[in-house]
Amino acid sequence: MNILRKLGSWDVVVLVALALVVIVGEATIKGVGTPVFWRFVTLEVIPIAIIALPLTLIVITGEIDLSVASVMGLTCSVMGSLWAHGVTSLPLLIALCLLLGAVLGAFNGLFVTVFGLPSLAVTIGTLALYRGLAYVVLGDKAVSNYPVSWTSNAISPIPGLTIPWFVIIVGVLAVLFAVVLHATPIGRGLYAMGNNAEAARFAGVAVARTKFWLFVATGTMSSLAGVFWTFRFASARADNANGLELAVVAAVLLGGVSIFGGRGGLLGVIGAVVLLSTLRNALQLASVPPNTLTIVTGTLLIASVVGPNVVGMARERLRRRRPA
Amino acid sequence: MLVLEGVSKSFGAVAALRDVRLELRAGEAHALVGENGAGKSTLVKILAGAHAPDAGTITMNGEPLVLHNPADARAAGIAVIYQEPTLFPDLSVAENIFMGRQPLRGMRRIDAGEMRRRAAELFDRLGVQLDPDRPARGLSIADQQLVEIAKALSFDARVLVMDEPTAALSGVEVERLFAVARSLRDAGAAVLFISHRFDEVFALCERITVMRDGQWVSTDAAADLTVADVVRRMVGREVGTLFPKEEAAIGDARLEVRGLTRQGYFTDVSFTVHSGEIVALAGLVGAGRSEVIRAVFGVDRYDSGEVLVDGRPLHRGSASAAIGAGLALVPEDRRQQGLIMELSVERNATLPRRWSLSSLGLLFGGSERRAARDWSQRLQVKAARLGDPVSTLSGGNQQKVVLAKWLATQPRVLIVDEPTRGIDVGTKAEVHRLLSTLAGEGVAVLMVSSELPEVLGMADRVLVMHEGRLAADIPRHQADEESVMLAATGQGDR
Amino acid sequence: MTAVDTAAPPRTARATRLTHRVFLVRELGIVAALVLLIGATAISNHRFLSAQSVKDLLLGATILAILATGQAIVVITRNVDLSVGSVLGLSAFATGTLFLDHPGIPIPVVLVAGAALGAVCGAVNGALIAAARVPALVVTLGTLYVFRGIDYRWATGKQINAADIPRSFLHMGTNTVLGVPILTLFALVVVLCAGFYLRSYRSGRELYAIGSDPAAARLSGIAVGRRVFFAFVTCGALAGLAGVLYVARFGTLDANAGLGQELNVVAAVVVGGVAIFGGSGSVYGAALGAMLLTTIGSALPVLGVTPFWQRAAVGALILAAIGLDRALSVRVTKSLQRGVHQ
Amino acid sequence: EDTNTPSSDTSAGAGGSGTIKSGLKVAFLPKQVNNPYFDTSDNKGGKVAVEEFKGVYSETGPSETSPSAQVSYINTLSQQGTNVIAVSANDKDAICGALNEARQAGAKVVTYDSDTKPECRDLFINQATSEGIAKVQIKLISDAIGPDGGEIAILSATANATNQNAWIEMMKTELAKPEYSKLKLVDTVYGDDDDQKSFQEAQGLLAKHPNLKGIISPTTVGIAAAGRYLSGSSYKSKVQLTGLGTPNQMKAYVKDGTVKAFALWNPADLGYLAAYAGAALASGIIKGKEGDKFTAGKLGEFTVGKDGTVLLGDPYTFKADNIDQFNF
Ligand SMILES: Nc1ncnc2c1ncn2[C@@H]1O[C@H](COP(=O)(O)OP(=O)(O)OP(=O)(O)O)[C@@H](O)[C@H]1O
Ligand SMILES: Nc1ncnc2c1ncn2[C@@H]1O[C@H](COP(=O)(O)OP(=O)(O)OP(=O)(O)O)[C@@H](O)[C@H]1O
Ligand SMILES: [Mg+2]
Ligand SMILES: [Mg+2]
Repeated sequence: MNILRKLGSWDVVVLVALALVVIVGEATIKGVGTPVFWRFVTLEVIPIAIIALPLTLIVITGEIDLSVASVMGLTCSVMGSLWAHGVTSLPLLIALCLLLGAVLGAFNGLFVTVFGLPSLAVTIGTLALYRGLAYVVLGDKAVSNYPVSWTSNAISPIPGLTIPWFVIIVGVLAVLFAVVLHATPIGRGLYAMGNNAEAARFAGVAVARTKFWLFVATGTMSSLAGVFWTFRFASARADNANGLELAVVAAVLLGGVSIFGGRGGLLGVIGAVVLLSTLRNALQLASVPPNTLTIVTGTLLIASVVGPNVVGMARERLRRRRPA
Repeated sequence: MLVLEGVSKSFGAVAALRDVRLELRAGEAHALVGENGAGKSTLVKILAGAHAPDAGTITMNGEPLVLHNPADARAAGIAVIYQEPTLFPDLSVAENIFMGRQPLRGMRRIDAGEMRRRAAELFDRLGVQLDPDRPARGLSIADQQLVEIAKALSFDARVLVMDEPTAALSGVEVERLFAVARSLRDAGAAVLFISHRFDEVFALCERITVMRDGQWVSTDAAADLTVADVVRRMVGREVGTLFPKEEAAIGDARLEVRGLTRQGYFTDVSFTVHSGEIVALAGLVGAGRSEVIRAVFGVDRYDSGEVLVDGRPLHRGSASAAIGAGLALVPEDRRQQGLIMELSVERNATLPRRWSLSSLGLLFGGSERRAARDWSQRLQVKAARLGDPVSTLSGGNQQKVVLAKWLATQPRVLIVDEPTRGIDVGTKAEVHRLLSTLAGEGVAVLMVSSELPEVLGMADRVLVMHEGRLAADIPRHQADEESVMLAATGQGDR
Repeated sequence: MTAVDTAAPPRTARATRLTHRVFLVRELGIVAALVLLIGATAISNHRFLSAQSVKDLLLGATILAILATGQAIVVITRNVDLSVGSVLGLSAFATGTLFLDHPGIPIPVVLVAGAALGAVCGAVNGALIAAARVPALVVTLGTLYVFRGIDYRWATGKQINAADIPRSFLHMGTNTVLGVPILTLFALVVVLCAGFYLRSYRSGRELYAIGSDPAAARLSGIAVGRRVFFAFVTCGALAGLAGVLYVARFGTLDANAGLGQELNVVAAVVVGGVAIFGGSGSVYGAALGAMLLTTIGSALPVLGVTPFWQRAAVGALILAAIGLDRALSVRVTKSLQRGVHQ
Repeated sequence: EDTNTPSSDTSAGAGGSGTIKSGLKVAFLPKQVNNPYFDTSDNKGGKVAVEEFKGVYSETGPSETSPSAQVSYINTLSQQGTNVIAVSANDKDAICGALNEARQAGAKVVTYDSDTKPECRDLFINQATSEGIAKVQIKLISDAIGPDGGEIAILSATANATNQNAWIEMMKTELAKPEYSKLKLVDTVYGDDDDQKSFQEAQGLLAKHPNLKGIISPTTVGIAAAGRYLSGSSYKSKVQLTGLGTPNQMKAYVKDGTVKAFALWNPADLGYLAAYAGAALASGIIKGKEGDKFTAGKLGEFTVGKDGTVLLGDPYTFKADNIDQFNF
């Protein structure tokens, strides 16, 4: 019971929902739960999870980054362009891309923390700017002649399993972010500034500096997702991952992170990322029309904010009744 | 005319009002006095329709009155000046005054010219010079308060409620306000006046109601009371015991502030606090005291000057550097600055120490909980569980959490801003004892306080600020009510 | 007026004048940028200022300007509506279906029906936000998916073409009055009415008050929930109207009408000087912002810049606009404070 | 292992003989499900074919034209044990991996309308050749203008669109033929497949060339915008317009006389052929090699060409008397 309390009720709701989807799906839909199913789900989960990790931290501090998918797109474009211009060393390519992501994130962070502009407006701006630059770099061409070894290695399974090995990297990163958020002084500071930035400042939390580095981290992780995306689809295009930001934000919010900051945790977010992909794939296997899937996603998102509110109101009512 | 009976209100665990009664008469000015946190503002908010009482009735001219929201109160002719100004920073001053009641012309359009003219008229009546067209953003606290007063006046209200309207005003402005309030009263309105300044209370009001710890204590004609009577009723015991000041050995200079200036806030502030010494920083609200200590602590920037701790200059603009150097700041606004209301007692209490509590950069539940329990027990924080959000605690207990949070860092210099605001009498004395003890242990204490008795009772030395400058430095044996007030109002000899 | 002048002492008056000037500057700034852009483009290509081209510029801005007007009303209350693109799509498809099912239906009825459908969508948003007290960003992100999904389900296997739409209605999309397209007149009326309402009516001013400080608005007796609800209904209705006009302009349509418009609309509002955290800005600014964004879109290719730069330019413009707003507000605040503290 | 293998047991060589198995699961995966063009090709063409050979038809796909979203649906189809996947690729490389995984799982992959790299699919159903497209458009504009000829211009999509440029080159070759000696190509402009830009460019052409007699716009956006401009202007029926367009977009302009005729392949036939080609592959009738022959219902016999390509035929010409039969 104590453990449940600690996890926070929404994390549990998400995980229970995930378990339900898997169990009911396996029982009623052919193909759900097979090794191949999980392979496809993980492939879909990887890029979203990579971005959701740092974005969770950002949203917990009360900010938001909508430019993540554009950072991915620009990374893909630059990577394609570098490759086309003869940069053929894989480590160098990856390093340059991650550096680019860090710079793009720092640009966001600069506007938000140094100039004090609202992150929502700033990252809507860079959402357009970065995507535009991606087009400027690569135009409407696609670069796809990467060595097959790179592209197939990126998604090759862990020996003996069907799940891609890249998931291990994501897992390590997830643990890292979870530890930072939940078990370090930095994490304590994140929650503090998300709830009340001024009080956090009075307690010695370097609010602006922390936020800046979070934006850098988000940029870097987004470009990592971009690298994975390029190799997974063996194609660098300016419109790669167009619109993915909404999917990531939806997952973070569904995971129980408050859009106003200060509330939520990584377990719920990871659960929500997996839940969304599993549900989508399961419904697809059940031949639910794609248009219905759109409605389901939206409804889930609304439920994720209305749900806890209703639960809270009900609890409040119960508490009021009890003393009487 | 307006009668409140049996009114109770609690916020979670905090019982702000218990079975309070109040009777306002037409053509009479009525004072409501009580200590910080006695529940005065809560009562005002109930009158204003902003809070619904848990129990009790309100009747107006014999008719029961139910206030669902502020609009109802307004419709009933109740005008309220809140303690904290509630202005819209982006809108013009004139609009702030007339929001929702703007004068109209054809097609129910707003008549902006008329609105401006009426606002200017109100300002004339109050004798202030404010441009009705300027936005409220950037107004000083005093000017904000004046706009609030103009707003209340514009109602032609039958009941005028003023929650500490004079706290930020100068003598002339107060006189003007009183003239207006008297003319309203003489025109048959009921006036409810809340203030911590007894001279004002006695100058304006015919009857005085005293509250203590959320409860009604007494209502008497002002003529039958002396200041001493009122204070005794407010505090519930002799004032002397409230300030258990111990003599402590005064040692070396701990905190030195030299020529600190922040444009628009304070200018050329210099002072020194020694170990074992309690220095009070007094002045009227808005004099810039909080701004100075915020700059010292590093949460605000400053333009010039320097701060030294134990002779070493402090990195400016970094609260964590200040904490590292042994500074601690208990801020004035507990809800906004002191605590993170949604987080647990434990997390709040250990936040400034989170780095030193971690091992290898990792925090494990145990160390935080132990540290939090340790200090909560020492200060006798009453909380059901340390894991509960601080918002569920009573005001006094919240303040204890803030103190615990800072004392746990074992500061060498403790800065406290209005340390006893909103806490009950018993706790207040405890806090004072604590400050005394700490000073005795060699901590340098800098205390900002608006309560003169507290300043006089606790301080070894009183610094007085006036309009952003240090106006006086008065040693304990010379400090009295008069000398401090003179300096604070700018009439000191310096 | 004289009373004001004598009542205002010189030092605050100076600060006030500056504030006024800044707000004027903010909208004039967009106009200047617009003039500069059109001028430069016209110099490099004379056809850019022909009657037909001006007409197309205006037409291009019309739908975005109407959406931006609705969005500005919502943003002024410190909220945001991301579902406008989906509402537009839904209403556009409904309009087409109406013409398909009732060929003789009068145009005003269609306009009202489209706006009403939009208002219903807006009411869903507004009810969730005002009653269930959930953040607008999340709710409208959700309804962005839901409304679009409904649109898709409805439109699957159907298509509306110019041939199904009455000629008179399509003419409304191309014809002009004194050189101004009829659709643009719609936008003009909408913007002027909204601007007039926000400026001259109590409830309009209350929207600013809510955005400026919601807690203070509650204490002042403003019915915050109700006002916010109606702001969303209005925004939805305008998106619905935009959907009808979309059909008039493009004739052919599928379920993707308005896809991805939400970010453009928010961008137009932000570029137009409406603060994203509410309380200030005007619908005129928002409409001008929409105009600037669409004009950039048409001017860049004419200037010989590849269209690939267009998005990047829009992004840079948003950043410049919010940066400029910030710099101006810092200056104004400083000068106002100085005005008080000598 | 594959429990979904259809029951019929006809063994057939690669020679066009043999029958199509019944019960084949055939799935269409368009670029985007809500696009009317694909609604026609899949639900009015593919579905008809699948019903003819008693297969199980389905259509699924993303609601936005993104390759990554397509991949997810390919994965689902391969898990569902689909026998034939007919896909119109959003990217020639990005969906390759997923298609190959599906093929390893036993599916036959046919691309239609838009191809992938040849190694990721079994067949590509090509709607028309560049020569065919160029030829029909020149013929249509010549017929529309009449024997006297005159100046013509081209309103294309983007300047670097490879298929457009290939067609334009072919048109020039075609114009060099003696029967078109009276037609003179005076200008080529680019509308970037943007409605507004195309509209302006069409207007600009007429302003620049007072003697212009005809416009060819080999892109659906361009021809619709030009049609809209002409029908609302004084040039209506004085300046001829043709190109590649969809009947629904153009119906109004054909009816009001702005456009006499324009071309496009019949998308329904395209889907129909794709279904049959896929079924032939899945039934082992053909292997997808050059020279393989198969029969596609009412469309007759087709031969697999180079690079595993099957050509649908010449573009179809839409005019006032047949346009009402189409709805896409
Ligand atoms: N919104 C609230 N939520 C929880 N507790 C509250 C709230 N408002 C007031 N309180 C608590 O109610 C008690 C009474 O507060 P109130 O503001 O009425 O005191 P006051 O007499 O006006 O004091 P002061 O002289 O400092 O203005 C305090 O303990 C305070 O902390
Ligand atoms: N929101 C504000 N806008 C403009 N000026 C402000 C604002 N808040 C404070 N000031 C100004 O800053 C100066 C210092 O105010 P501050 O509240 O720090 O004074 P204080 O002496 O600490 O009073 P208090 O007793 O309230 O703590 C004053 O001149 C005040 O007018
Ligand atoms: Mg009070
Ligand atoms: Mg203060």
